[in-house]
This record gives sequence, structure tokens and C-alpha cells, in this order.
Amino acid sequence: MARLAYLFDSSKCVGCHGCQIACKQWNQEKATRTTFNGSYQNPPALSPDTRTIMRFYENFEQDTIPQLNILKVQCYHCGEPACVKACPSGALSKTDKGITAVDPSKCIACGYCHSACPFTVPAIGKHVNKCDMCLSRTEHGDDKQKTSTPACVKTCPAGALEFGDRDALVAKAHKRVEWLKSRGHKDANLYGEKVLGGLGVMSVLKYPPASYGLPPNPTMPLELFVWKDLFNPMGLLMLVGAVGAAAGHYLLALRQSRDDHHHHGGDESKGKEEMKG
Amino acid sequence: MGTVSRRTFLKLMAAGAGAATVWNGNLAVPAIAAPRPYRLKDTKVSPSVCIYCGVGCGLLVYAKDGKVINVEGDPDNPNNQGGLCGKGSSAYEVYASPRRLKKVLYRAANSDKWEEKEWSWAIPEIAKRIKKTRDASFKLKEGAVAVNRTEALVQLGGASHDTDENYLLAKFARALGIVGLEHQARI
Amino acid sequence: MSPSFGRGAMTNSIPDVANADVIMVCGGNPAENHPGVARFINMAREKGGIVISVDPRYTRTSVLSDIYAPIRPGTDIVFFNALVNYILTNKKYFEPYVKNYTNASYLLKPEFGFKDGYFSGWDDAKKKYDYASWQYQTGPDGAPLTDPTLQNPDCVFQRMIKFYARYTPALVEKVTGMKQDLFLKIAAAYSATGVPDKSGTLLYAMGLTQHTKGVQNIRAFAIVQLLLGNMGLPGGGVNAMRGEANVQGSTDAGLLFGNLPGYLAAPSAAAHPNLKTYLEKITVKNSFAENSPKFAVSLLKAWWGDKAQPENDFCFDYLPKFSRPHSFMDIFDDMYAGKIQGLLLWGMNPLVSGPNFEKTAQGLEKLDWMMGIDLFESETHRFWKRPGANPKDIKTEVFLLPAASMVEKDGSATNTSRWLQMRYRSVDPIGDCKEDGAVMYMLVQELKKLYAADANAVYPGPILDLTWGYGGEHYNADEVFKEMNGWDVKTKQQLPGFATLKADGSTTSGSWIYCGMYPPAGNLAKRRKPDKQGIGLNLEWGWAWPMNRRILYNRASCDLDGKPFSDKKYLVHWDAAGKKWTGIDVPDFIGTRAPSDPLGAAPFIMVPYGLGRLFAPGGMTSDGPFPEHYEPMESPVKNAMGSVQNNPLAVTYKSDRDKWAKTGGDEFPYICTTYRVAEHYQTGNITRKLLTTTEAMPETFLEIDPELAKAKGIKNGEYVEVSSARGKIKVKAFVTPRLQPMVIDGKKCHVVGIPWNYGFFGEDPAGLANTVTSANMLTPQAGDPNVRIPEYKAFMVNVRRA
Amino acid sequence: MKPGYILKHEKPTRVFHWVNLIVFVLLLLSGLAVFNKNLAFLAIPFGGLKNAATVHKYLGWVYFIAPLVYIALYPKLFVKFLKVIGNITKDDIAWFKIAGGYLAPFIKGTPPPQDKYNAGQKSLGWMVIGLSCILAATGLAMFFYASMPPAVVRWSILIHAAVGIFLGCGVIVHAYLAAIHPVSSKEFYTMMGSGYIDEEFAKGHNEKWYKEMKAKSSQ
Repeated sequence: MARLAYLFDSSKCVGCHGCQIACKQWNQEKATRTTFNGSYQNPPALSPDTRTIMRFYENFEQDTIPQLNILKVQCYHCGEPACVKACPSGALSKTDKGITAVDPSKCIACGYCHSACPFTVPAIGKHVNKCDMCLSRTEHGDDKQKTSTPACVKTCPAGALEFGDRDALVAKAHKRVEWLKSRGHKDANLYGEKVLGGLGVMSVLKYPPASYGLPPNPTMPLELFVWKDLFNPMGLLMLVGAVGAAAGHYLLALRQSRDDHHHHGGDESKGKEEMKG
Repeated sequence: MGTVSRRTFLKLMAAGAGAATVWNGNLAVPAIAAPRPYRLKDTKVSPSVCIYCGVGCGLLVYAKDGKVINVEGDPDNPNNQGGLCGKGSSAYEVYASPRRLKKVLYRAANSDKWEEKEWSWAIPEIAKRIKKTRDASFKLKEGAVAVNRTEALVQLGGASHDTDENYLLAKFARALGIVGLEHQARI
Repeated sequence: MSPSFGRGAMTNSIPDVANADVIMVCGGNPAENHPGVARFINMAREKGGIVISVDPRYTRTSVLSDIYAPIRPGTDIVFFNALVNYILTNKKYFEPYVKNYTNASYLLKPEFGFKDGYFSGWDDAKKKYDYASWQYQTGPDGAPLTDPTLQNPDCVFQRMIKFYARYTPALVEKVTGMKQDLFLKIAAAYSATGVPDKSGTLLYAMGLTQHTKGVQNIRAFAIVQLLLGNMGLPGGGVNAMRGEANVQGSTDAGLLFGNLPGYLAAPSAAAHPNLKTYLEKITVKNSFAENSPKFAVSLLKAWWGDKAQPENDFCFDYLPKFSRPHSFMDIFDDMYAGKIQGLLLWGMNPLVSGPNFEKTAQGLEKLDWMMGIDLFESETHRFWKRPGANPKDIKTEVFLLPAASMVEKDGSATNTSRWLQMRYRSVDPIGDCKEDGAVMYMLVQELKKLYAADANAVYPGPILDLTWGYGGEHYNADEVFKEMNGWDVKTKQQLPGFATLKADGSTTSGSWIYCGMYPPAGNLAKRRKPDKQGIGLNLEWGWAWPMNRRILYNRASCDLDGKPFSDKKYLVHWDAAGKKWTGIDVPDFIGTRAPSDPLGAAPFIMVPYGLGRLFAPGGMTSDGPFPEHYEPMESPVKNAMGSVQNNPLAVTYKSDRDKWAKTGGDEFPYICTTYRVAEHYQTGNITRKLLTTTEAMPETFLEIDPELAKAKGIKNGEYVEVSSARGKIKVKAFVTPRLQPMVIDGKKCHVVGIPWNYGFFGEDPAGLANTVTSANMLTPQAGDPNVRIPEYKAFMVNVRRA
Repeated sequence: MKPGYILKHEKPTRVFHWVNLIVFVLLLLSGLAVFNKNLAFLAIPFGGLKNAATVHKYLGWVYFIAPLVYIALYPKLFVKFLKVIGNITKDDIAWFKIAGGYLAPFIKGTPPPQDKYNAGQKSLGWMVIGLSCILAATGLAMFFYASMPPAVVRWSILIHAAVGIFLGCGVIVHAYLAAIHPVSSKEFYTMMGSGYIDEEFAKGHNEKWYKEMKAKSSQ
């Protein structure tokens, strides 16, 4: 099955919050109480009640032209998702279409995914919450009414979001980058084509990723490998070792004590009986 | 060993070994995990038009058991092709908001609170006041010209109503002799 | 727009924006207030289009622009006029268009002139113009004299060259703060559309209209469009984006004091004492408006049915006649003066949306009663509970009725591009909610009963004789559409279009421009066939007035012989064999009028002789036939154009609450403009009651540039106090580089901006509940002389840390 | 007082040890269940992984606070304990050299006389104090992960797991020796029960302490 993805084009986005509200609407999430905090960005961050937000960055270009860089932030559906790797309970998983799916019933709210994610996306309340590319829509929706596209993509009034086969979108995105370059945006780039196994949500950016608060080169955290691939089996071995050693020693000691005909032998077995009770 | 004794512990270990198979089965990664069911099965779909700005974005309204359960953009509508902005995306909440007015409310003169009323009370009361204000202020002639108007009764609004209702509002107001007739286009 | 082309509505359509080669966004912010347009702006760009954003603030629309230029609020005319000057001096205009389709060649009366800030005919004592000199020289048949070579010094074209010469790029920089090189870049880019195969469009909204010279702002750009030949083309036009779902429909329906449905003039005591004079006055010879009597009589027949007969002037006297303006601001000035007792308020929140909040509020206190109907309780409905008011002292009775929402009723909305689209009742209204149509029915029935029962009732005729059915309490919108369309009185057959209307009482039509939407075949607004291949005309999607024409004045896309100027911009052409106009759009022309006929090459059919008006004659725009720059009522500088500071005809009021800042004074040194945010709708009466939209934009703020913030010690997110001569509010500061100080006439000026979507009653953040944060605490009651729209967009304030 | 018996652990100490023991075991089991998928079965007694994780999260607080309460209420006992385990002597080192005699017949030798706690117990004491502090610190970081830099949390997870497992192993050995080992488990009841120990056993295993106590009581 070809990998599904969607493409966010920052040069088309107008930051109307349509995707954010449509997402809440479809996923029946609570609106939270917010206050104005010096930006158009609200709620200020992803949360257990918010799967996607618009981030706003205001900068100068050549001292005269202000910049308003808008980024849609949600789970990026990495090709190699750190969160799935970190998840101890199987609540996060990768579907055959490349979507990082969530099964809240399995989530133990440990928060490992939150810290493992290079973008710190998953938010945990009673359970993890993050974008699942509207699985219920993409799996069961009606193509004609476009309820088979994710709610945010469908609702984008500017046409800044597109959903579909990842390879086709990559090709399209390259064209957009070229187009932006032809319009004088020298630094235009496609974010997420290759990093982390290729992101499932790619962004066409007018300026370098840092101007959008994105890590230029996100990687799977090293600690995660140490933890999951090295320490996890080792720790298990150690434990089994400790228990095994104790058991072995017990047999050894038992034989020894029998050999010694230690006079405390009887008491010992009595003590054990009591302990059980 | 505290709450779990050694033997029980060992027993549990044995039981666990058996259970682990089942457990691991649960842990196996599912091909698809759809946490929320698709909500639009067996719904009645009817088109509508967004109530906000003048672009005229199409809406599709999904209803089930006499209740609207979802509203989203109409992909066929050439104005929005399925898209809706932040405001438009809140269309469902407009219908479902607990703050919607659901009863006729009346505030008496100098009162500090609303009272809930019935339509059967409100309509005659309003009509009486319209008549009283209109008749008391009605001007039949200005010089020789039949002006037939009242300036003491005014009507405001209309841009949030349907076109057919707008037409009726105009007809209604003019028939009452209202000349102070304005709506949101002016401001 | 109406003075320039004959009609006031948006000329093109929303999807048509995608066909533009250059899009000028000035005085509008479609990305935030009409986000649906963003898709088509993006499509146009992808096809190679250039987007120019001119705005005091770098907005979310500016994000989509190729060129962004800041401009001082209230100086658009200088910018547009300089654009005209650039086009004229650099000969960028589309010559055949200017010569043949505009009144450039008309000869003006020699006594017409402009001097010292006034056009000829100014009477300083009466503070009025005498419009006698604002006229063409006419021949014996009354037709204007022309000079097709455009060389006669009295012709409109030459007069324009003279008038506009003052508007130089240097002046643009001096008055608007826009750098000269930036202006020249824009001028070059935009005037490049003055060729046959390119079109440019203006997208604007309240940023141009809400000024004491709002109409002239639009005129100024309409002139640019006429010079470049951008009218009647796909991707061209002057496109007013309407702010509300059905503000077009309600304007069409005549919900303004001066209009009846279909833009027929509402009778006034002075001009229209009886039907005869009324019909004479509304007849405009040599234009399509010579048919107006047919429309007016059909309207009277629709309203009073069989009672309307030739003998009683078709009940013409039943229509009220006004003697003075009753515009929004006039109404509230009257209300404040205690002249109004009853208010019927249909889904509107004037306390928040009107200028000068406190004056509005105190006006409402003077009412005896008020009836409101709405989805949510608004600030206006509870004005008696507003912060600082004591309900015990307020006598106004308030009836608040619960309305059905858009998913609970059938009906139609007319969008900004005149398209009628249907809404359908999906579910029954919740609670006790009712459709407004049903409420009106109940009121009308009750009134009929009251008037029939009262022998002493005053002038009961118009009410008793009023036709009113529409399915009664089971409101049926289709019945209304049938009446708006009209029928043949004898056969009861629905009419196919307004060409069949008669002035003898044999036809009815409640709103002639909607005639043709409900022919015998049925309600055409119900059509749902989108146009997926074409250029986005969508002829079979809904229905557009007039007669389903999607791009107005499309005859102008063809040359004199009826051949398209460019195949790339094809809409219609003259089919010589079939002897009719035909094309991919419905011709906005008389279908069988050949190009060789008299008026066969006159595309602006609502204007006498059918030519676009570079010069608006006869006081049709009361403050000048050409747009002239005057400063806003409150301004930091003296008018650089001359000694006349403000629009000499600007509407102002004289109550004790109408106070003004001194020009260039220190008390209120900063320019303030108001606007809306993408997340809230108008007064926010809906969106501030909803949780999701409130979450996204929870409270109001004052946008302020970093330099001013630093000077005042204001940090981002801190509270500031904003004050004007009318009032003050406490809001949070939004320090943003998207605003930059500008140098005006050598003086550094700061612009601040505040959204006006907020009031005092909604899902406000804790601590803000019951605090008035309405920008209209600050705004003045001053208006444009032509349409009396308030000047919200440019006034003076002071800012300090709170 | 039973004749021939001597009080080794005061009641508060015993209660505290109980609490600590129960909490630690639960933490270890639930922690391990989360730590490695192959150990997920350990969560069964908790009624599933989610409960195990919840138990772990909030019991962690008990594990963190209980010692503090003990210290706050019985500072003297705690200081005494610290003094004992802080008093590392040559005998202790000698004890370690022969692994307390537990690894006979591989390492032979007679353990030198020991304090109230033998060298193994002393070192476990330090281990528990030191590693528990690390567990607490990293555990807090994990608890408040949302307001911590993610890298800090990631390292905390790693360290928490490593330390937890290491301590877990230590405790397993301790538990084994104290409760299961045929000889040394004689002491089991001292801590887990009445607090008294057979004077004979004390003489053999904690000679120094026994002498001290005798000296005290004879004064």
C-alpha cells in the first residue's frame, strides 16, 4: 500500500484557524479557556484537547518587510516514528499506509512519546492525543463528500493543504518550491521529505525551517536507541540473572547448610512457613 | 516478601507465562486502529450556506434522529470547494451551542432580569406596541404630500437572514410606514 | 461603484478571482474576513498572477502578496489618483476601451473646474455644491457632445490629465507614507493590465468604504479599472467583498432607507409626491433604467395585490415617504435625542457595531420598547445590563425572540457575487425557536387583526391590504421566491424574466432584479451543477441576478464589432448569423441589440448612453465628480492637497457626545484603525458565544509597532489604555513588527489597530466578563456624504500603559 | 521481652521498612511491566498495564515521601542508621573480600565480626539511599515531563530504568538473603515481625553490635 501523506504549503496558508477548529469539531474535542498572549497563536500549544494548532512567527526581512510565518503543527507521521518506538504499551502504532495511529484504550499515559518525539507533539491527558490523520474518515469516509480526507485538509479555505499519495505530493511540493524560488524566495524549501524516514506531513516553507520554529535536522534521539535497543534487553538479562543467581545460590546454600547440619535449619523452615501466612 | 509471597509469586509467574501469550497478542500492532467510529454513517445530508461572510461557502449538514450531528464544507460548491475557515468550521457549534436562545425572553421596564415567556404571549404584546407607537407618531401629510410614515418606529438588521426573509422585512417595514429602515450594509 | 458603472454590486465572482493577472487588495483583508477567497488568490498566483497588498498593517492577506506596501489609513485616494496619473502620463491605458466605452470623450461645461480644494459651484455659506456646472455640453437631442480624438481641452480625458497631474509619486510618499519606489513598482505592475489579454481586479471591503469619502475611494479605483479596460473581463472588475452572508441579499431587498427592493428609489416627500412624478424620476432615458416604471408598478402589485389598481395609483400612497435621511447614524442620533420609541431589531448588534458605543447605549435607554430576534443574546439585547448601567433606571422593555439557525430553515442567501444559493431545513428548530419568516407572519396576522378591530386605527390600509401568505406558520420560502420573481396577473404563470414586466398592472414582481430566478420551470437557485472545467462561471450553480449573468458588463470584453478583445479573456461575442449575443456567460446586454445599433456598443447598460463614467456628472457623487483627497475627520496632519482639511460634505452630528481630536494635536497623537480578525464574525455575537472560535481568539488587543511600544515602555501582552475624544478602553497590547511607523509630511506617525469584534458579553476569559472592550468606544460618528457610512477606519487615539 | 532475645529494630523502623518494601516491590513490578514488553505480564495483578503505570506513577510519590516522613518523625533513628552504615571498618572490607561467606565453597573464609548491619547490608543501605535519590529525581522529571526539556526527560527515562533495574537486582539479592537464604533468612523476622532477634544469632552475625548492646544493658 502506498504511503499516505499530506502537504502543508505555508506560502498559501493564511492562518485562519480553520484546520484547528475543524479538527476539534470532527474529533469532538473540548475547547479550552485561553487568553491573549501576544500572538495570533491560540491555544498556545498542542494539548490533550488540541491535535493541531497554527503557529505564528513574526520576523523582519531586510529590515523593512515584515514577515508573518505561519505553520500548521500537528503529528508529522514520521516514517520512523520515535513515539512508536518509545511507546511501551502499543497504544501508538504505524499503519500499513504510514499513519501513526493511536489506540487510546491501550495508552498508559506514561508520556514517553511526548519526550521521544523530535517535535514534542503527543500530548497526554487521560491518554495520549495526537493527530491520526482522521483515520475514521480516511478509512470509512465518502469520497464524493470528501469526508474521506482528513478534516483539516478538507476545510482549508486557501487550498494550502493537500492529502494523498506521498510520492505524488513530494513531486508537487518540489514544483511549489521551484515556483517560490522563481518568485524571489531564495530559501524556499520542502521540509520533511527525507528526515526521520520521511515525514507524513510535509511543509513547503518560504524561509529556512528555523523561521518556523522547526528543527532543521530532526533525528531520532540517541537516548531512545540506548534505552530501547541496548538497555531494554540488557536490563531484562540482568534481572533474569539476578533472579537466577539467587535461585542458584539458594540451591547451593541449601546443600551447604544440609552438609553443615546447621542447628538453625529447623527454625529457618518455620520462618518461611510463617512468612507465607 | 510483603503482599505477594514467594510461592504465590512463583504461581503468578507460571500463570503469567500462560497469560503472556494472550497479552502479547494484545500488544501486537494492529493494521488499523480507528479509535473513533466514523460518525456519518446513515445520516441525512442536506446542503446549506454558511452564515458568516459574503463568500457564500456551501455547507453540508449531517443529521441523524432529528438532530444535526456534523456540519462541514460542501465540496461541490464552487465558492469554497469544501473548504471552510475558522468561523465556518464552527458551524456545527452554532447549531448546538448551549448558549443558543431557546425561549422567548422578556425584560420589563426597569427590571434587572429576563423572564421566560411563550410565543402566544409575546406576539400580541409586540403587535400592540407596534400599533401604539405607529399610530401615535403617524404622519399622514407633510404640506400637500401624503407621506404616510412614522419616524418613531425603526427597523434594523437583515444581513444575517435569508434573502426571502429580507424581502419580507422590507415589505413588512414599508407597510407599517417605517422610513427608518437600515441594515448592516451601512456600517 | 454605481456612479461609475450603473450598479453597486460586485461585478465578478469569488471563483473568478482565479482568472486575474494582477490582484490589488486594498482596503480589504480577504484572508481574514473572507478566507474563502484565499483559494482563488492562490490559484491566480499559481497561474502567474501578481498580488499586491496595500494595507496599514501587514495582514494575513499580505502573506500571499508579491508586493506589500503600507499606507496611512484614510489616504487611499491619493494612492489611487496617483495610479491614474501614472497611467495617463505613461499612456498605459487601453485606448480603444477608454475611447469607446467610457465618457472620456464627452465635453464638459467650460465652467466646470476645481480650485483650492473645492469643485466649481461651492457655496460656502450653505456648505453645499450647486451641481449645475458638473455637466456635459449637450447637443439639441440632449445627448452629450463628444470629441472622439480626446484632444479637446474640455473633454473628460483632458480635464482628467489636468486634475490628476497634482497626484505625483512624491505626493504619495508625502501623504500616504508609501515609499515612492514601492509605489512605482505597484503602478508598473498594475498598469500592465491595460492590454487586451490581461486583467486586474480590486478586492476591497470596508477598508475603503468606512471613510468620510468612502464612495470616492471606490470611484477612484473604478476610474483606474475603466482606464485599463478591466471591467467586464474575467479576472477583472471592482469587487466589493461583502462582510455578511446575506448583506447583498438584504441590500437587494431594499433594507436601506433610500431603497425599495431591486434598487428602486424609496419615495421621498420632496421628489416623489405622487406616482406620476415618481415614475418619471426613476426613468433614466437611454439606459436600461428606462424600464423602471414597469418594475415599480409590478412591485406595488406584488405587495397590495388586487387592491393596487391604476385608479388608486397602484397604492403608491401606501409607501411611506421620507423627508430627511434615516441612515444608521441618523437613526441613532435621533434615538439619542429621544425621537424614537420602538425598535425592531432583526439579527443585528448595533451597540457593538455602531460608532460611538456610549451614545448608542444611551440612545437605546430612551426607547419605550425594543424587539430583538437572534440566535444568541447580544450586547444590544442586554444593553440595560451593560457594565456601568443600572437596570432600575432604564425603562426600555425588551422582547427577545429565539430564531432558527441556518440548518433549521429553508431559504436562500445571496452571496457577495450576487449568487442565490439555497439552504435547506435539515432538522426542526430546537427549543421554541422559530424561523423569522414565521415570526413575521404571526406579527402581520396579529397586526391585521388589531387594525381590523380598531375603528380609530390610523391609516390601516397598507396593513389590512397587504398580501401575506407564504405557508403561514409553516413558513415556505419558495412562496416568497415566487412572489419576488412575479407572475402574470391573469394567467398566474410565473414570469421568465424582467423583460416581460409591464407598467400597466398586469404583472407582479416583488423584486425585479430577482425576476427570472423562478420561471415556470422552478426555482433556479436550487441548481447544483458546478462548473469543473471552465473558467469558474458556474452558470448552472444556483442563480445570479440579473438573469444569471455572472460577470457584469461583459459586453465590454468585446470590441466595437462584438469580437472579443482577446481570446484569453473571452466571455461573450456577437453572433452575426444568429443575430444575437452569445457566449460562455449570459450576456449582460440586450440580447439582440447588434453592435451596429445605436447603443450597440455601450456596455454599461444601466448608465445613460451606456458608457462608464470617468466623470460622474450632476452631483451623482455629491462631493465631487472626480475623487479628491481630504483628510479623515481626525488626522495627525494638515491636508497636503490644499486648505480644505476634510471632505466639505462629510456627515457629522452635534450631540454632546460627538467630540473630536484636534488636527495634529498632542492629546491624541496616534492614528487608529479598526478591523476584524479571522476568528470572529462582525460583532462576535455568534462567534464569541462559541467555544472553539473564542479559544482561537479569546480577547481583543491593540496592535502597536515595536518602536512606539519601546518609547512607551509597553511590553507584548501587557494591558494598555487606549483613549479617543469619545471614550477609552483597557486592552492588551500586541507589539508587532507587522506595523511600522511611517513618515508623513516629514513627521513620524504611528498607526495602531484594534479589532472591533469584541463587546462585553460572551465566552470571555475570566476577568474580562462584563468589561467593555468594544473598539467602538473610540470611534466617531462621522460619515460619507453619499452613503453615510461611518468613518471607522481612521481616527486619532492616545495609548499608555494601564 | 522474650528471654534470649534482643531488640534489633524499633517499631517505626519496622513499619517504615514494611512500607518501603511493599511500595518498592509494587514499583518494581509495575515498572518492569512498563519497561519491557516481555515483562508486561507482570502487570496482570494490577489489572492491566494502564493500572500498573498509574500505580507506578502515584506510588512513586509514596516511595519519595515515605522516607522523608520517617526522617522528619524519627530523626534520631535515621541518624543512628546513618552512623551505623557510615561506619565502614576494616572488618567490612574483609567481609566483602570473602563475600560474607555466602559464596562458599567458591570463596572460603570466616566472616569477620560485623556491626548491627553487615557490610553487605551497609552497602545496600547506601545503594538504596543513593539510587533512590536518583530514582526520585528522574522520576520527578518523568512525572512532570510536559514542563521539562524533552532531552532531560529522555535521559531521565533511561537513567530511571537503569537505576531501577540495578536497585531491583540489589533488592532481589537482599530479599533472597533476608528471606529465602537458608541461613541468613533467620534474621527475616527481626525486621518483618517483632523486631527481636535470637541473641545467639546476633552474636554470630552481628558480633560487634551484640557486644555493644550487652555492654549498654549491663551498665
